[in-house]
Amino acid sequence: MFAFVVRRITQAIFVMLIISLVGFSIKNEIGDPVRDMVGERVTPAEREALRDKLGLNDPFVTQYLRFAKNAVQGDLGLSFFHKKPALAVIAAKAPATLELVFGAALIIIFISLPVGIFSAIYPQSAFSRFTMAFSTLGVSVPVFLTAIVLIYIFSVELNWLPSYGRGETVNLWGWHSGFFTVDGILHLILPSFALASIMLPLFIRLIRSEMMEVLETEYIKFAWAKGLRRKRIWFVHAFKNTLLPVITVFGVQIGIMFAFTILTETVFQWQGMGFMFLEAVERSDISLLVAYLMVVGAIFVVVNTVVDIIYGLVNPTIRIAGR
Amino acid sequence: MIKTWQRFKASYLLFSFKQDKTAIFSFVVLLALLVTGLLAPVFSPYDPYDPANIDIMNSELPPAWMEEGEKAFMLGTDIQGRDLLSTMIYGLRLSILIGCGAVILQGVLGVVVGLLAGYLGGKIDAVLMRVADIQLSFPYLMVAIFISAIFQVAFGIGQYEDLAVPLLIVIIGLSEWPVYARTVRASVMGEKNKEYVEAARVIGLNRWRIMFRHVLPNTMTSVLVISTIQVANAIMSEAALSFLGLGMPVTKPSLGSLIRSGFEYIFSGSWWITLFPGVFLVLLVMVINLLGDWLRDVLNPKLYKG
Amino acid sequence: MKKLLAVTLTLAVLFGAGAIAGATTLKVGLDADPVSLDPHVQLSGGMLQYSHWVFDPLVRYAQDMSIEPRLATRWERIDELTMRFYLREGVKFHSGNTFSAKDVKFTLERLKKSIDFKGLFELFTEAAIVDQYTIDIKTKKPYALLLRMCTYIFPMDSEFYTGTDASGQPKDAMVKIGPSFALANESGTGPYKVAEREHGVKLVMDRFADYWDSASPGNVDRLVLSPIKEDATRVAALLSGDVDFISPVPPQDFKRIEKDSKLNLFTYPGGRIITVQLNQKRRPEFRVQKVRQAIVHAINNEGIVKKIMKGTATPAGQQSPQGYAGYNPNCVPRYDLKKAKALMKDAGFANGFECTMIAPNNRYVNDEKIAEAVVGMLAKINIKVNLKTMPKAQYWDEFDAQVADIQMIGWHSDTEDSGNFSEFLIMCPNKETGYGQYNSGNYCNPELDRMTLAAQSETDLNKRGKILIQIEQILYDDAAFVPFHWQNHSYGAKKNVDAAPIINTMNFPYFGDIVVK
Amino acid sequence: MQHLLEVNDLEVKFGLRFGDLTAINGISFSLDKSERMGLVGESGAGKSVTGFAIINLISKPGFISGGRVMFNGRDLTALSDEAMRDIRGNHISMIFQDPMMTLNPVLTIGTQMVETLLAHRSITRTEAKSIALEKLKKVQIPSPEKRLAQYPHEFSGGMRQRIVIAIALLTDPEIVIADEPTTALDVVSQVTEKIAVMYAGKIVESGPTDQVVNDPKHPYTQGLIKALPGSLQPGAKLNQIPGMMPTLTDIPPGCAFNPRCPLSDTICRQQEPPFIIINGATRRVACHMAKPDPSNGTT
Amino acid sequence: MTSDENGLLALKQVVKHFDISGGLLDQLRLEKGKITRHRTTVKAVNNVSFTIAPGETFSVVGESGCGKSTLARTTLGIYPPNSGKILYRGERIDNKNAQQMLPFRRKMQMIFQDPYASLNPRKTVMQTLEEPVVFHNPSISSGQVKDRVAAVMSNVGVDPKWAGRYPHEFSGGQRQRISIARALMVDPEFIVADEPVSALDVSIQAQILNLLMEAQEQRGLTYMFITHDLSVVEHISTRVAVMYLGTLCELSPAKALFNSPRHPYTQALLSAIPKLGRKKSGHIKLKGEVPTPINLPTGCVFHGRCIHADQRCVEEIPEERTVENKVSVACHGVEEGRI
Repeated sequence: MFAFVVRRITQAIFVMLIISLVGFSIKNEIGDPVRDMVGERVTPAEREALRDKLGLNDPFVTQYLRFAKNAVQGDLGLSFFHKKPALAVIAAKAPATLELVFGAALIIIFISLPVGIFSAIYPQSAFSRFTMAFSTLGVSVPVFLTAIVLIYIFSVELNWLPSYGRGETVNLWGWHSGFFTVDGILHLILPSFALASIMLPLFIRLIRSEMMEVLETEYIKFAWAKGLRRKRIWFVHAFKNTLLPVITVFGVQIGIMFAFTILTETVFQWQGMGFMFLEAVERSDISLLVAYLMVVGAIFVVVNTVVDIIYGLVNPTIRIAGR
Repeated sequence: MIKTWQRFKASYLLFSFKQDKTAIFSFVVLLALLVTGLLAPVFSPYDPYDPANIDIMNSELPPAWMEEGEKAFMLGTDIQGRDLLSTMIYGLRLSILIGCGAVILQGVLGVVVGLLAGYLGGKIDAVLMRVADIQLSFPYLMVAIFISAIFQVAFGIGQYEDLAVPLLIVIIGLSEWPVYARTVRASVMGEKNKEYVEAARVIGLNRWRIMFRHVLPNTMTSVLVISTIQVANAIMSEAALSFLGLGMPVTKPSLGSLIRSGFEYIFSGSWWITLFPGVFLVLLVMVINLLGDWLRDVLNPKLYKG
Repeated sequence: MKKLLAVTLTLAVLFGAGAIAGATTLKVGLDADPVSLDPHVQLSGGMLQYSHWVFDPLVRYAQDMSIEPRLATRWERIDELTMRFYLREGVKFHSGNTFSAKDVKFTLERLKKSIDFKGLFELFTEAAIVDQYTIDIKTKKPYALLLRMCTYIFPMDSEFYTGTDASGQPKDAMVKIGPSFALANESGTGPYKVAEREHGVKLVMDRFADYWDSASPGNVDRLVLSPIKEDATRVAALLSGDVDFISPVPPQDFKRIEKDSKLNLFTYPGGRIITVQLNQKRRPEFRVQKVRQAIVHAINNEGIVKKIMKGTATPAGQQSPQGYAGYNPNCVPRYDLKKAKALMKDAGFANGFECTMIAPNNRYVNDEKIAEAVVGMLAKINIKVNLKTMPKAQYWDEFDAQVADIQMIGWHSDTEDSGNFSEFLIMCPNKETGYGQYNSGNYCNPELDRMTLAAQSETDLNKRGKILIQIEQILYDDAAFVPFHWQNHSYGAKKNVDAAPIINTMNFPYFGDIVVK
Repeated sequence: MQHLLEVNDLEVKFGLRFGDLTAINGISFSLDKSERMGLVGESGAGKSVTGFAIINLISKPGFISGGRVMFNGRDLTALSDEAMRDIRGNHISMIFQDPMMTLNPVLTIGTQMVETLLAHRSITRTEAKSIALEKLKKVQIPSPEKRLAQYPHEFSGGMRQRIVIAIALLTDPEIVIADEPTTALDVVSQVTEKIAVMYAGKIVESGPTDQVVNDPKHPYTQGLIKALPGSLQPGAKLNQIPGMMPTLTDIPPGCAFNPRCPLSDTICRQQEPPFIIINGATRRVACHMAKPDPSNGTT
Repeated sequence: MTSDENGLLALKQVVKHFDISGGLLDQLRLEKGKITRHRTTVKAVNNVSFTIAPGETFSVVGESGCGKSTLARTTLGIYPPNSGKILYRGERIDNKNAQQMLPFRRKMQMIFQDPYASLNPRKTVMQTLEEPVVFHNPSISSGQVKDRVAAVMSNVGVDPKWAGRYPHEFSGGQRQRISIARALMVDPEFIVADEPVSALDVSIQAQILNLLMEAQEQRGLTYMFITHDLSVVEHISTRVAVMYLGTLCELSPAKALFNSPRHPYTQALLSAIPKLGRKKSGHIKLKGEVPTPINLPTGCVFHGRCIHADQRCVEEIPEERTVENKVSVACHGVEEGRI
């Protein structure tokens, strides 16, 4: 465990170091932040002076070292646009994204597990066939198309659900949560379904095929031969084994889901990190961008770590310490 | 050649293909789409990429069967007055080109990395897999911005239209190679301890030959299977990049950029601009996915994405 | 502990969800929100809109472009350089302080220090306080537009902004990056005061109880502004009833909103001219007058307005929109493909040539689509255009670097006056004076420069108008640039929101005066 | 006299797209209380399928297409799912081929033992645990208390095999079916009283073990015994049966063994040999070349 | 038996350990607030020496996990030994690089246990068989290669017409024949056979064993035969080495070993051989479980399960001693005459 944690921390540092370097080297390619800070009237000379003042004209190495020096102290710089420390901006936006991803994850779990298991147990049933057909269609529709169709149907035509934003949030010790108000939950529904839509079919299929495979194993046959009741065989013996590969894939996919939040949040005007990222790109808010990349890199490592730990808990044959 | 064909004719692959109506249907549709796309100039009534053909006054005409529709534009026109049918066919070609190109690139990169990491193991493995992690945690949007910028600096904007396709191939190829690397690595780790590899070592073959001639072919099944999914994904990634304004130039719309306009036209009443390309793209991606599913079931039931 | 948490949550739910009964709330969805509460930190449309809601200017434009008294009740010209303003008495700032001449002086000084505004106020010297409610505003040389410039003076609470904040920074500091007092605190005299602000998420403003303008019909108690960047999402928010008012409305959705029985669509002609500039430094072909004329003749700007802008723009043949001093009725759009081809032949370019073009894709209404249409139109006179569009964040650097032969730019005159266009877009580029800063066509005509500067200091409005009209004619004949249209402003609102009286050509919706039935 | 288990003309088929394949082609045998019977044959002969058919647990697409399995007078092929469930693991248990694959890797062996008891007995978890402990001791697992909380991967292959046996014995079943991967004629001959030799889905010879081993009547049985290295002088050439057992798809007409049989005759290629009784009811053989017992007919 | 004291192949004090402790970080443990470094080593082969004479069949027997497969692979240089020497015809081969090893690769070949894993499923029989020949004789003509493949195939009893087929089209026995054919392609002198028949049915097993014996006769091959099946060992071996936990216990001519096993482990092992039709009797039961090769017992590795073990066995590692004609045993009990 000790080695595992140390290795993951070193890995995270390594990942973030590289990411910050790459992120930093992009800075000149995404535009001039000063351009966005001032009106169109401001003269080039004024802009240059401002750039000087902000240190944007320093050599790359100077800038990176300055950044790295501050980063070590937990300061990832000021966001040009938000005029606040980049980390503070991310911290303020993170709850929205985390809740969105969490909501989508809940949807994925609560739909894909029962549906996947059912269609594995009864692969020939009409419901299973329908699910399979539907999920193939599901993976084939781009996430932004799903999002816009959802808005069109449920907000514009039916007027059931709000179309944008997070609605009312409750401040829980600095965490603005949408989970505790009816309004917040209503606002969460469409975006999390849109986000889930891309992964849901994948997981239904994954769970189905894994479960079907597990049901064919010797130990399940042995469980039948022991005269166990089928619920126990399905939900204890088969399910736990099905979960193992599902957890691994879930770990990878949850990382990818963070990437997809960029599109979802844009369409739903969801004020989270993905939206912030795109805005930072549009505003050439380089410190915010680099901070974002580093945080996402860290989240990626953390998620993988947590997934590995959960995997280790479910799978007794894996010892986290060794290999 | 004839022998290979005969072998194929007798193979389990073909047998199970013939048994599967969905697979046959998907294959036929895909083939039709591929032929249409690749022979776009033959099938499409106009060349939508030739700006001289376009008249703004023809813009947003509905399909021919509708009241205001014109016979000349069977599926209507887009806002610039481009014939939608022609644009879709040309867009299809682009999507196929980008999808396949990106998958070949990410496949080659990922397979080589996965093979090295899986077979050589140790430090090389650790380093390569960390690189894959970094790549995975890097949004492809960033990759897109970065590479677009490099291309622009290197070639200037005059070349942009011609370079957009290779550019997108490089972007999507670079962002997704870890998928291959991980799959191939897992597969190689399973293969490298098999006795046929030891047999090759006993013969005295060097590790490169063993890696590329013995182990690699045996990981190809999984590569083939994820490739179908990845082609579909690449086509969708292109659509997503277009959606964010980083895809094909406006004068050469791909299916993705056509759907992007779906976002703009959803309330406008000009549904055909969205619907037809959308259905076209979903159809293309779906038949590829269906074939991928079938292939996975036949070749390797244990494979999944990730 | 658990109980406490439960109670807190319940209360939070109750208070969070329920708005105060009986109060009128207007929810507004705009494409962006103000970047700061400090009106001087950036000169942009969004910041000026905000200034009108929370601050009040000395004077403002009415819908008919006449100058309307606000904090200045009347004014008189003392001499060529001086204008005397008589200020409204009994006006309170949001802080409770009383407004007087010292606040105007403070504000003008601050404007002259602002990186963004100092250019506009370059000609202004220090203001002289005559008495508590009288102030003289002076310029270095005679300046015809002095009064108009006063629409930019939104007096700030000098007491409120004096001293240092908790971090020791002066309260009136204008900080581009990082925290400042004025970034998060405001005290103006405007109809609303800021109640809550989360940058990029929402701006909540409450009606100022002590607002001086008791004659204002405005009946909105709470104004909630949400930035909704994505066009379709913004429209969806209005269609689904999540917001009461949106702007801008993308042209393709006009029909949909007009059709909706619960909604109204408002458009208002704006003064922003959309043009492309033909770079004569990069392309020798563009130095040929006939080529430029051919291009202008090849552009079907009426078609663009009709098809792409859905009729909500005014096709342009010149810079100045109607109502501006320089507006020249002779300079009309001149689409004529036959003539364009003939001109190309005359110029010796019957076979055309190839060139590059850049345009932004998120700066002007349908900018990308307009650029795309240009490619098609120029193809018809055998000019093959390689177009690249990009987000505005990248665009301006490329624009400045003049990376392409044809570059798009839209311009709105800060002074609502014709001279401003020429100063920035037409005059020979000069790094020292800053004139011609956005002239990426490198069109250079010393005679025009002389005329533009002459108009600047001509206080006889009649004479001045004549010069400006003549400038437009020369530009027209010379085909100095390619005009497309003046963009209209567009607003969508619920039926009960009476938006018509509060919108104007500057796109400053005066929400203080809005009536919700 | 009623046998404990009586398999009558059991037939198992596999339903495939192009038609049904016969895996077990009408086999019959019986088993009495405390009796040990060995079913031998090469892999693919149908030994395991027979075992699974008895507990009615053939994997798809296999199914019992004919015959009966009588256990204590009840036909197991006709029982309801729930009644059959109570037979499995309770009255008839099965020990699977591969001990490494038989135990669920994510459950402790304690769980896997206790659940078996709880599925069949109305006892408490604690009682079940003590029975489990007792059985573990019986199969000589050291420190069983500690072992109950461990997972299968923490045991060696040999220990896992013993645990599987312990699980099979938990409910003191009347019948234990032990499935083995290899032919293992030598091993079977040591521990059983009765033996039946299977070839291509049929029993070709059966009888008391010592009789069959010492005096095999069927050429296949003879071949198998002679092929064992232990039966010959070291270094001598082993007797080998030429060719290999046919797969289910291409079972030759007549006697399935005829292509490999040294005694093969025309009749062998044309007619399936009957399963005749020899040596006074104790032995049976299915070979045209075997002499039937004069007192008994054929079945 | 042999004029050369090193025989065809000799192992001298060969040790093969596998470090499975991973990277430096994995080796660190937090113990009582201190960071300590742990290494986990599988001690698969410990100090094994023997000599194989030309033409003999040298068998290595032992239970699964005793290190016999590792020994086979170390002998062939698939795994480099940690210490000790391996000599082929008196020449050291354990320290040679891949290039220097090539001439020996032609002399030494291997046959594997699993007929399903030992053939590359993506290569036809032809491709599998021609690869070693072409690799070692780059100048050979394709006609010659084809002839040679055909010859060897018919030699091992597989119809050369099937050379174009893939492994999955063959049965287990046929694949094992192909596997043998691959080993024979380079005309080797020495073949290591790692459990070549244990995955096969009795009737097929006999076929393969016969084939191996025939090949030995025809080509004068030397075998190192790894198996756990004692009846097979008895049938084909000249000499037998008994291995337990990576250590050799006993090394005797086959006849001597089966007639009078000396080492207590050998005795236990032999008592368990099933004999057809004979009811089991006199099976020596061993106490305890096989220890893991990670934590090797002190002294004699077998002491924990040996009924004869005494204090010396716990403390002192027994050395291999020749007790009578060509029989050598590593046991204190035998040495002291207790057993």
